[in-house]
Amino acid sequence: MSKIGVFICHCGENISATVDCERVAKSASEMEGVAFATDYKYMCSDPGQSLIKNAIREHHLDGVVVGSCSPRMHEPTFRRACSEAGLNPYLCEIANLREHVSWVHEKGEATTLKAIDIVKGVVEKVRRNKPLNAIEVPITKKALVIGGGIAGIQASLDIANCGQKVILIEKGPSIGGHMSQLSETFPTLDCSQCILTPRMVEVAQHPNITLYTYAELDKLDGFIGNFKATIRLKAKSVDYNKCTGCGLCTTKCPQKKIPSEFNEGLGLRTAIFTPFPQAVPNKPAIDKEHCNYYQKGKCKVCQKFCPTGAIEYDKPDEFITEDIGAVIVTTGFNVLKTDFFPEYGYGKYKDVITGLQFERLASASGPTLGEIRRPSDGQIPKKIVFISCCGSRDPAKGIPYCSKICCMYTAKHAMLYQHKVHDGESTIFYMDVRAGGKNYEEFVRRAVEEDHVNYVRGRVARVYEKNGKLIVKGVDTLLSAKPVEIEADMVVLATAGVANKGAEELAQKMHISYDPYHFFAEAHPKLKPVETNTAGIFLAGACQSPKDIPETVASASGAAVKAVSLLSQPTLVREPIIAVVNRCAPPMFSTCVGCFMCETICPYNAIEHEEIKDRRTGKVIKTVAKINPGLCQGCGTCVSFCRSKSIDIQGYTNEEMFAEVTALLNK
Amino acid sequence: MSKLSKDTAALLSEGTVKMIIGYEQGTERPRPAFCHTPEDCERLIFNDQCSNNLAVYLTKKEIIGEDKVGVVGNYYVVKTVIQLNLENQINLQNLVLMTVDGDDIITFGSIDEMQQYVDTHEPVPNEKVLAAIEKIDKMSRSERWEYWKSELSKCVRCYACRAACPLCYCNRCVTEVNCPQWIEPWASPLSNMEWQINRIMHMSGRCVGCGECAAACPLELPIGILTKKMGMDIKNTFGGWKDGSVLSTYNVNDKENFIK
Amino acid sequence: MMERLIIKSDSINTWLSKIIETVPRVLAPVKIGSKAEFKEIKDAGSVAYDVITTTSSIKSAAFPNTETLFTYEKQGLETKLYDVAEDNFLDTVIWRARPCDAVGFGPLTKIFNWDYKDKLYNERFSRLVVVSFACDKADECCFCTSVGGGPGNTAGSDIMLTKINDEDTLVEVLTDKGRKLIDLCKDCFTDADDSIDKESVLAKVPVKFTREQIHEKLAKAFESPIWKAQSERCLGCGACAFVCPTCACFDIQEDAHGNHGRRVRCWDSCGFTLFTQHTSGHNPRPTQATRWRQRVMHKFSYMPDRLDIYGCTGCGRCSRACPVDMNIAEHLKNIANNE
Amino acid sequence: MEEKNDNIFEPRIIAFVCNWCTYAGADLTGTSRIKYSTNVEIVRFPCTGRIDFMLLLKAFAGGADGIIISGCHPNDCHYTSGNFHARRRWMVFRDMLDFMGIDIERIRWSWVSAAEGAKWADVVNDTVSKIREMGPYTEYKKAAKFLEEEKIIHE
Repeated sequence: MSKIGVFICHCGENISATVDCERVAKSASEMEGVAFATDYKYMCSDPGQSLIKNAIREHHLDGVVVGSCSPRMHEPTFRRACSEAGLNPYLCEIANLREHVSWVHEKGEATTLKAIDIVKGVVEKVRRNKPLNAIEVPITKKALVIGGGIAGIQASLDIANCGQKVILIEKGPSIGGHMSQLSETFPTLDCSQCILTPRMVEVAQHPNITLYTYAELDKLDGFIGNFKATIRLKAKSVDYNKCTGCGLCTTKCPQKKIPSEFNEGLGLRTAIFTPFPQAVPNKPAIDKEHCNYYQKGKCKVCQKFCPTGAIEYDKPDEFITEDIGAVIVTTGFNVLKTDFFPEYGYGKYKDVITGLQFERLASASGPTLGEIRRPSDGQIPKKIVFISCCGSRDPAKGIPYCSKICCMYTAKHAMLYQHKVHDGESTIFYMDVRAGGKNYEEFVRRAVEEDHVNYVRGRVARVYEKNGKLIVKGVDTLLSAKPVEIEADMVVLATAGVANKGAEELAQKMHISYDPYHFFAEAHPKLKPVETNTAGIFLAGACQSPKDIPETVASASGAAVKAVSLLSQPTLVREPIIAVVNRCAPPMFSTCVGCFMCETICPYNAIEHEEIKDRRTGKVIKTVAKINPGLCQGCGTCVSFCRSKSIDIQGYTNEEMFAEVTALLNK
Repeated sequence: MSKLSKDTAALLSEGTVKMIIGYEQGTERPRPAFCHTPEDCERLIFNDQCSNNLAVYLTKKEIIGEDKVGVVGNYYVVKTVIQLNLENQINLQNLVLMTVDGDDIITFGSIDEMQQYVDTHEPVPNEKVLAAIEKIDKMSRSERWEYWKSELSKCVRCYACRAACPLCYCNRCVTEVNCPQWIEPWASPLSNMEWQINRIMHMSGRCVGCGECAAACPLELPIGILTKKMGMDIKNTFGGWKDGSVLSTYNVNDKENFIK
Repeated sequence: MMERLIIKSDSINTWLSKIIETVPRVLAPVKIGSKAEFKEIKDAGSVAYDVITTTSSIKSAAFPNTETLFTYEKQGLETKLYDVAEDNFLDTVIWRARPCDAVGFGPLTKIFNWDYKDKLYNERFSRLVVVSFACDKADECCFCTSVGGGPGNTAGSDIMLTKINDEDTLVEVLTDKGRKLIDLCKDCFTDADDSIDKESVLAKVPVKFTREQIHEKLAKAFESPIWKAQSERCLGCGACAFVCPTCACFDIQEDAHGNHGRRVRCWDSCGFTLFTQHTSGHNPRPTQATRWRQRVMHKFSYMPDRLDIYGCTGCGRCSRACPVDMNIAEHLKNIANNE
Repeated sequence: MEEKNDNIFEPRIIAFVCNWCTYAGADLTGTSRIKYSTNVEIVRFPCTGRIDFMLLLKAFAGGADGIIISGCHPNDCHYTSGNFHARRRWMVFRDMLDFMGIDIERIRWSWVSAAEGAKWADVVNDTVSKIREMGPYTEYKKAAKFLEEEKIIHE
């Protein structure tokens, strides 16, 4: 015979205005298994809570039902109160008499009767509740950051500076990401490299950061606090312990005509190369696709010249596995190439380039050492047209969203051009100018007013070549849709920011969700912007959606804090609302028959196989399901699927729910 | 001595298998036969009267033990073995599955071969059952209720339907769960109906359609209609399935018209 | 008491109609699909005479497959119990039982009065009048003659009818209860002269073995491999037990609804795996072989030893009901001839 | 609350809802003080995937005249796929019940998100009035109570 205590809260007037609380308490006291029932003005207040505590001690209650506001409101409060009085917190449940009764019904008999029914239901449930203990999961005090762009750099440094270990992996030969390609940054026009490189060096030197370049995530197993990451270290063909980074090899390499990725194809590099002068690590790697030795089997020039004998050709890719507590994904984004746009010449016109290529032209470290010269003939373009929203906001192109950064960098580009080519003439075709952000609008105004950039509102229908000139055909929608045609020496497309290749695959590796455009999805667009639906994995930067640098850095720091706050806990404490597969006396051991159809049901891969062995012979008697408490999130889908009812979920057991439902109906 | 008897006897005498499960002539119709010696195999027969789904024995450890057994089963036995394998209930290494097709005896080397056989030898559907389904579909809702209530009220809960079903292999059936008592264990119009509803839901997407549940019912209750109907519904809604139970998977694009 | 009368075939329904009018409940075989079952009948025409026997036995007339033992009501710490009312038990005529149905009540009555006198059973049984019809046909499952019965066996019946020819049916009145039914329509009956030979018209049921053989063999057969051999194909369903006229195993269950409820008795079967399962997990009858042995032993060894009666009437229902043709007569014959 | 007064029938309706969307949505109905009829009593589950079909039958057997099942909209499941699994289960279950003559018109399925407080009120009121028209669901209850046909001595 259970001893349940029922406590009906008036919530000031909120409940008692429409529900006869005294009467609810009275009929509760007559319910089977109820040892004590009372009502009080404010149950959640200190005196209210001590009322509950005293009752627990005095009447030796083995269960508590509080009729009050929604459990989402004060369940934690009352459960804490119970455990302070020595009652297992999970023996306390809330009957929602405010949100589900008093606030939604008029005063009256029916309302009070409904309140009584609900209390009866919860009482019957609590009578069957089992004491539960919060689950403690150990935490590996190490974070994995995937992607060495500014987001990854920022996150790694923040975590490392909190005294936590970080592993940063970058798929390219150097960290720095897109930011290292940029010339100057809006709205302050300070040099991107100058503000970035110190950070890159700091990463390389930080005692808490282990950096793996030319590395990719191969596999991610486990769960929050206890991930196991398998990392592929792609063979660089250079032993970094021996290499001094003198760069002799790169000068000697016979393969000199390889378009440089860093320069967006506008410059050339060798087969053994460091992507750019400030690269971190500043040591070369061999690009196997273009290396004579790997392709034709002979050459080995670099090996011949290398003063330290660091070249090692036949080293295979390496795999390392690391225990990880938290993961931050900062894999960034990419921009559409010009060949995506038939109307702009499928990329067959040399002088139609992307914004990112323009950044390289404008960059002091770029192929033209910062002079704006057009790719085709190296002439300085006198007339230049910028086209914004190339692909973006264009459902027909499959990119309905706004790429966000283009308006600002296009304005910046025009400005930089005007600064470098004083007699130059620049035109920007735009749909809207979106300059939301600190000093952004002012920046755009400057472009227009001080640098006399010519803004034309309208889409460009076509760009084609006519005797050495690029003809830009568009409309000026502000001049009552008057068609305009501009002869230009160079056209710069502000192409849409898109998810990186392989983003989808990576998401599946980590069991995180992604949107239709393969940008990774946050757990909640507003309140959980850096969390994913998979506990312990966080997001930052443009892998979520196009972001500018300040936003990216902010989100990176946000994600870093989330990771640190996880890693800084001694152990991970989780609600014990998880599924369990029953165990019973031999010879059955469990009523589970091991059909493992629950495996396909579970969204969290929490179902494991357990072999029940004979104690003496060690022979496997039976293989049954077992739930990994770390992975299980307690949805209970497996519970209602299991045919033999061998799985149950703590806190919502079959017995409890059955009792609650039937009790609501029993007179 | 028939080819069937010879071949199976050989398997036993070679020691390839420890036991052959097949069919022998019974009082009125063929019944399951268990052969432990080559001599036993002389009793074996195979004809279109051989309807028992012998796969039911493959999940009974006390019968097959740890040893390799041979089974000479009908179409549905083959189909069931595929499903049981999918549900981790049998060890194919310990099974020599055979069926008889005209004069030759087919021995299956792999699940693929079984699948291939099953796909190509679909038996003609039972017209009686289809007709019954059509009849019931035409009834009004309350007529359907009355029909099933009166039919299932006759059920005495001997669970022959469960025992005869090769896919009802749970160690503890949901009807034996008493905490909570999902289904009243005594025979009553409602608990009988709830038992059948559970059976059907548990079979959904798994049932191979052998109809042994109905055949086993001593009271000849039309429970075969239920599994058949469920199978048809699922084919229509989800276009059949190959991956075991439809209910253990989902499709983001599942179309329904009742959730508003 | 024993009285031999004759009733003309065409007056049988007149008589039955009279019985239906006067007796609260008349149970008789009614056609259901290809088979027949005992059902309450309201008119004489609905009786199925052309079947050898029904699928289920008539035991449910005295031992329903689900019945309330008592109901209860909880008020605080108080619990009130209520008995099943007398008027739940109806005077009942079982019409066109078979001799093997009639004898079935013998073992049942002994079981329900072994030590505890089962009120519910006795109340129901005491209100039964059994009118059985001797068998002129038998099928390959019938083996009454091997277990001490026969197609014309009168044991357990209150009246026995035997169709002598198309006109005449011999009526043997065996008890006062039976007499009362005759009195309902005296003028349907005329005295029968002693020349009438009942045996000649009875079905011929070959004797396959004797109960005594079985009983003797079982004394040494507990460890015999025959149980495994015979039970290999058994699926462990309860069909045999549920159609059996003498199987009396039951389960006791609680039908609780909040503060009130009832205790229910329902049929169970020793063939079920969980029938003997202990909470500890131990199962004294772990295999189907041991459960099959129990079934045979119980009927042919334990019951004769303890209750001095055999638990089988040879009706062959279990054989007909079995999904895998566990033909009990065949099995018993093997046991009898088993060395 | 069986009968408020003799001429209007007050149905008893049990709502099975998921914790993250519909329960929160119903809370929002409360905080926005939107009124709806008292006939519905809510049972909270972690996820629609957790709702066992047997509980629906038990509700009917226990005397419910109607049932509401509600959870997160597709793709919004807190557990990513619980509601998809549930949806499939209901699709099969519903066909089955209908074929067996159980009145599926008395079961209302819906998706109500945490933001749809008003929708919850609509769902409830709509269901209540619909069930009120249909009248009490006696046949199922009756089948459940067959043992009570036996007379019992009350001394």
